[in-house]
Amino acid sequence: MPSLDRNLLHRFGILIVILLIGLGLSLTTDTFLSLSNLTNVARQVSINGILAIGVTFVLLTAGVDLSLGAVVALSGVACATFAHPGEHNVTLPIFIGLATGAACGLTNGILVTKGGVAPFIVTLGMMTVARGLALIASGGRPVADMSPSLTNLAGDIFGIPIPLLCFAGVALLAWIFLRDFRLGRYIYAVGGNENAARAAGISVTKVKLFAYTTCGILTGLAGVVLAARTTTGQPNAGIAYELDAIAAVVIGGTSLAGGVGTVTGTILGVLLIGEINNGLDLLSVSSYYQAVIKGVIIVGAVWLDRRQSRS
Amino acid sequence: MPSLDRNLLHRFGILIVILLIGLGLSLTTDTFLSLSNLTNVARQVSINGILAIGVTFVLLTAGVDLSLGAVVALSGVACATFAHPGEHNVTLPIFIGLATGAACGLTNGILVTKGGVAPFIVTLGMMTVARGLALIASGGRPVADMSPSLTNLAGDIFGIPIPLLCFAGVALLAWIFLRDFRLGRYIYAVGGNENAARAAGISVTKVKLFAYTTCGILTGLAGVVLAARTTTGQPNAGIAYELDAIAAVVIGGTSLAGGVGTVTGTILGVLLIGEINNGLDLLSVSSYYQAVIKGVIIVGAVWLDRRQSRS
Amino acid sequence: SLAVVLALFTGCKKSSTRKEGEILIGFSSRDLSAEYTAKLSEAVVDYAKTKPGVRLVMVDAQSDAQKQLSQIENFISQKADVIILNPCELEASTPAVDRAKAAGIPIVLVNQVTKSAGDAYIGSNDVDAGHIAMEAIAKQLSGKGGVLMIHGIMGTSAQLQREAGAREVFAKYPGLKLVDHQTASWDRAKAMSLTENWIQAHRGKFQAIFAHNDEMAMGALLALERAGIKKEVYVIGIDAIAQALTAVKEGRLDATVFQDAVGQGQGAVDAALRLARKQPGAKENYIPFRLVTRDNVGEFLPKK
Amino acid sequence: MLRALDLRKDFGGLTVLHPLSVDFHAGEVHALMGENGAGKSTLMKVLAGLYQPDAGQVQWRGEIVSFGSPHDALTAGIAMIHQELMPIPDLTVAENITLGVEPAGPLGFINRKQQRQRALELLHELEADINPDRLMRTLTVAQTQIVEIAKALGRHADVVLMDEPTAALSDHEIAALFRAINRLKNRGVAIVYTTHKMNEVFQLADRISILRDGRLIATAPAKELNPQKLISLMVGRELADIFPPRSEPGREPVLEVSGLTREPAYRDINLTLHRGEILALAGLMGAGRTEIASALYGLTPATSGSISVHGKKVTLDSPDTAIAHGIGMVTEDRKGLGIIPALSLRENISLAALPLFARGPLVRHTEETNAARHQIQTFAIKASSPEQPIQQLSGGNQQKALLARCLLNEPEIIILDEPTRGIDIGAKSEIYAVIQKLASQGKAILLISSELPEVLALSHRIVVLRQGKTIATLEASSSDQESLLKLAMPL
Ligand SMILES: Nc1ncnc2c1ncn2[C@@H]1O[C@H](COP(=O)(O)OP(=O)(O)OP(=O)(O)O)[C@@H](O)[C@H]1O
Ligand SMILES: Nc1ncnc2c1ncn2[C@@H]1O[C@H](COP(=O)(O)OP(=O)(O)OP(=O)(O)O)[C@@H](O)[C@H]1O
Ligand SMILES: [Mg+2]
Ligand SMILES: [Mg+2]
Repeated sequence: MPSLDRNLLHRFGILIVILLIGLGLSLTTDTFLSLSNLTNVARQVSINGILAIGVTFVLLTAGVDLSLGAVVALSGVACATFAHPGEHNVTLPIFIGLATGAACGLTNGILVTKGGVAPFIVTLGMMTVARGLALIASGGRPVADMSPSLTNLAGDIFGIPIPLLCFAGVALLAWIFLRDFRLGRYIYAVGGNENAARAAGISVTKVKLFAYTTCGILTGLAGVVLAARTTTGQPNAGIAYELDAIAAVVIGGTSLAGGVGTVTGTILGVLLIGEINNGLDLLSVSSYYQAVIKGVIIVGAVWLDRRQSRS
Repeated sequence: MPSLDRNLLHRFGILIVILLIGLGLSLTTDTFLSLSNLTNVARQVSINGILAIGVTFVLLTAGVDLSLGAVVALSGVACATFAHPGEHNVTLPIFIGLATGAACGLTNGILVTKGGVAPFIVTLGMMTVARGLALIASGGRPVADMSPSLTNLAGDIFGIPIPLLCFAGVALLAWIFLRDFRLGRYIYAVGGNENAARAAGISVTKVKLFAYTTCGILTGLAGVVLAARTTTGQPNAGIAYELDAIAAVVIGGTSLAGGVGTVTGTILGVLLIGEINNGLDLLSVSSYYQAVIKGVIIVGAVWLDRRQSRS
Repeated sequence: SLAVVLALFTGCKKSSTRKEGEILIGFSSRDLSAEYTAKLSEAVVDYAKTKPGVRLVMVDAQSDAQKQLSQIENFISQKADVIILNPCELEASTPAVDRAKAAGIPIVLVNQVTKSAGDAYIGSNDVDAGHIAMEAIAKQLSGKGGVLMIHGIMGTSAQLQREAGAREVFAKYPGLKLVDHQTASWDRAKAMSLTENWIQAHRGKFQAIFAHNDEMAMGALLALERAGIKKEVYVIGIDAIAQALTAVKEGRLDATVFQDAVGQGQGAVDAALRLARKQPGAKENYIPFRLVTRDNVGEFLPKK
Repeated sequence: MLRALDLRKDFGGLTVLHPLSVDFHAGEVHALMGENGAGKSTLMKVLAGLYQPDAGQVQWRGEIVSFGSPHDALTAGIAMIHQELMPIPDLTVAENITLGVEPAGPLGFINRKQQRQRALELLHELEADINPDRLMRTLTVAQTQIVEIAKALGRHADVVLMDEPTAALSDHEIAALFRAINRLKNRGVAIVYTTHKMNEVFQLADRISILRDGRLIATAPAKELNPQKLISLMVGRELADIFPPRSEPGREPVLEVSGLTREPAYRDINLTLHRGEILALAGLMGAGRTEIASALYGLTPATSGSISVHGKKVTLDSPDTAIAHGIGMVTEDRKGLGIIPALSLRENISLAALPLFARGPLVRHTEETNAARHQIQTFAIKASSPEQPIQQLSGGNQQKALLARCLLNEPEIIILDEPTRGIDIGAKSEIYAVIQKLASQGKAILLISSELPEVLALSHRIVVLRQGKTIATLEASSSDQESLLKLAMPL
């Protein structure tokens, strides 16, 4: 348990930045600290959060997944296709969405492990393939007319957004898993030194397949949540989502070289990005400047964090 | 010289795939092998080619550059702003374009080396910042009215497209540089084992700054060529260009982990992508299926190549 | 492995071999993953199929002007008889037109103009779309009130022109205030988040939202409905995509602006064939935008 | 010539070097001796500009200097051979050797002919037969170490810091290195030398400094010391006999290998390993010992031949199947196939035996930590806590951790490839005791070691390999170093 909790302190710098920006926003706007706005932020970060948790698994094995956004679209389309009112029980479309994501993730994993192709190429290929399949399956049109029982999943329960509950649940499970499960430990070992892990008797192939498939399932979940939230399966949804998700993970201290990183770090990364997006809108900063400011804050936050953790 | 020439053979698999696809295309279409079509392909691959050569330097140091597309847009806008007819000599806008790219690359390099921030985060930040700056500088509008003396640079000379000449020149210089110059070899050393390079007295900082700045300059060049070709500086040009460029480099056998790769490999990667794009359009494959086929071919080509080079 | 590669080609044998006397039309579509363009392109393809002796080759530029330019170059080397161009950009797609003209191939522009005039133009002026949408808002608010505007991807022609049209209306009604404006990149989920944030920041200060397309209008609508304040806000988009029309019919979305995808597509094919056969015809054919509200939505809904 | 003045070095609040002062003179070999984790490497790295001291100064030719980077130290004339091998895997041997000092024209255009020539000369000086055009990644650990030595020699430095340069070498190469060192000495070069091989020290050193727990215990001319005295200064106590007595091996064969072949590394290898037996593989560098061991552990399976465990034929295609058959191995490549750098000492130790501390898929942390603590004690691993990342441990302590990892699984068949590489003399004797105890418990042990005394004193039987072929099988008790070497030498 210790090594992971230690890491929360390591990511202290990011926490400070989040709190400082929060303080700034609550001084300059009346709304930032309101309950309804914080609920908003929670709702908005959920999809990126689920994706970021998923891709944490892959990044820890020293891999990468560029297909997140496209698989979100494909799973959303798949889910929506089976979610027309009165046709099926609500569990079927959800299952289909998750299964689609899982299939894509598993395919990535097989190509990376058995095929020996670099994860960058495999998942870039999956990115175009999944996008193409989403367009083919939907005929290029959003799949609308989703049953309210499914779209309600983007609503609230006891005032808490359901997507947030999904994110929180996924994060909790991932946290426990990476901390306390053998397979979790093996993921770190494989990412830290693949050959040494193999020599210690770990089946690198199985570990990687697991990581990619888990990432796929969570991507599928994100696709289902997105479809529920937007009440459609959009074949061109999720463009560049992978960048936000990977950015959150790396901000949270996970190394792209593998073997180092934590779920708590990823959560902080997700919160920072969500806070910036929300704050810039609340302050009505013009679109052009939003981009510039967002880029500067993210790089600055990571820079501060690394300085602080070095000393 | 040995390790590099040997590498051409290592990339033999990709060459075979390129030739096979070429054979297939010349059997199924009348136009593929025509001079005018091949000139077309050459013209079309030039911009991606210049970017791919540039990012080869960065990938060899075990870095990455996600800001290529945005910097292409920013340099194009900068160049076009100074290229209105009769205002300045044609060299000024070109210089401005290159300098803009160089400045972005240098900034990336400084943040990576001195700032100690992961290249993924730095260049993702630069991606949003440069895009924002391009929009601010242009007021969000394409910068048109470029002097013909500049836009002619996208034309032909003795029937050879000038962009192709730029690409070829850049590739030749990069090939010699990475093969036979000390700094070129230091790039491999830093990417292959950063600690070893430092212990051997190599200034890792200087080497990386050089790599990022070179990549920036070539990105600026790509921006100028793109502006000349489309006769405008477009603030939203170049979206996702980085993915095609990095894909070409990785297809060509360069490792994202750094230290391994060649310019010849990169050229083959660029050609393969260009050939697929051209071929699928010539065959008028529907664009949804194009995405699927393109993804499959790229992954398949790399898979074949790795299999072949393993045996 | 060799077999696999070759097998890929057998499916599409000599598909591009020309038959005698056949008219070859090259068509470059702006972006087939955008619903409106997809609809337009489908109309072009379907309509061309009904014409005997005509073969149409469609390619997708995926919103990249440089890619589109390459595609036009490909058509030139394929010796197409006529080209239909659905330009990505006003400026950046201009060289494509010039290139075709230089090669002596007639070119029809559809839905979007370029700097250089083509041999024919079928379409509408996006400035009008912005104008119509904002006029509808002005009328609804009686010329007074706060408005939010959701942009498409910044710097794209459609975004620029729709904004320009809207700005004309703001200039006309000093009582209309642009409370805030921001991009959501044509994306529904982004527009939803943006609107959620705006509800926090500007609640009560705005009475209407103008989104540059229907996808984003639907996103704004969902956010307003979730917050339970849809009744306080008038929402309008552009394009008249299927889901927006349904929403207008159900009284959820207030209005959208119809652009005649099928009309434009068929018009483009007709113009192209006229040019290929060197027949005379109108050089420009503007198909006007039309405001769709609950009153007239029946005309636009797909016939069952 | 080079002088450390009250140098101190801390790592995260822990003082690793307490203020200490030493002088190094021209034309002298100065040995740094001490247990694992005593601070030898740290001192050298400070002198080489790799670490910045937290207090004190470095004096160079009478002037106070401060080396901000290895570059500064190299320019001043101080080169270092690092304990951690640092190859650049995808450059050639010649490029690695000349790294940083490539013969080049004014623009930086490399003269390949000169480069190759220079590399050949340096390799020749070390009497090594390595093709300079090979890629580094294709080299064995021993060959890599030779290249590292050549790299440092090629700097023509006035001071060469050698941190366990012979750890991976066998006698033949060591002799060549010693000849090269003597030539340097005669040229007036100062050598600072670290090793855990006792015989080397007295063969080579003019003066010896002893470090213990980061403190300088003594500096004395080598003549005034003898092995016993040196060891007691290092360890702080007397060591009676470092080799414990052998127990009687059993008769029952545990591992049988026949006709094992993987060209070009080895061919037609036949071995039988009995219960309670320690069987040694002896041979020169590149004789194929590591390759055979890798095949028995499933790391790089052989192309033909058969392997039986307890009389049953098995297919070993990956280490996890080998482990499942009760085989464990400590690999020779500590960095490449051993440690997971970013994980803690505890996690590294428990890695291969994690199922033992698991309830279903869950890891039981207390049991895991207890087991790790136990191993840390057994092997006297010096670390600030079990939670310290293993990459922060000294080289010898990392090696002990890997032994601890392998044995935690309690394998029946234990393959040890250079198990005591870089381990100090005190710890070695403990490890020898552990090995003998394991044998007496009936475990079968396959030992590969380049230290012939170790081979002779520990094993029951010795299989001598030459260029991938079995040359002879000897009874250890009736063999000596000379006859072994004679057999191992290619004709
Ligand atoms: N980067 C680091 N962070 C923290 N502690 C370190 C670091 N590097 C070394 N140490 C500690 O400093 C001490 C001295 O290490 P050093 O490598 O100098 O030992 P050594 O005498 O060379 O041992 P060996 O004979 O095993 O090579 C060890 O206890 C080690 O754990
Ligand atoms: N000079 C050489 N040229 C080419 N290959 C060599 C050379 N020396 C060794 N090898 C390769 O090294 C392998 C044998 O090395 P191995 O590591 O098994 O030997 P070893 O006896 O364990 O020696 P070491 O002391 O280096 O560990 C063989 O595969 C052989 O191809
Ligand atoms: Mg040491
Ligand atoms: Mg060996």
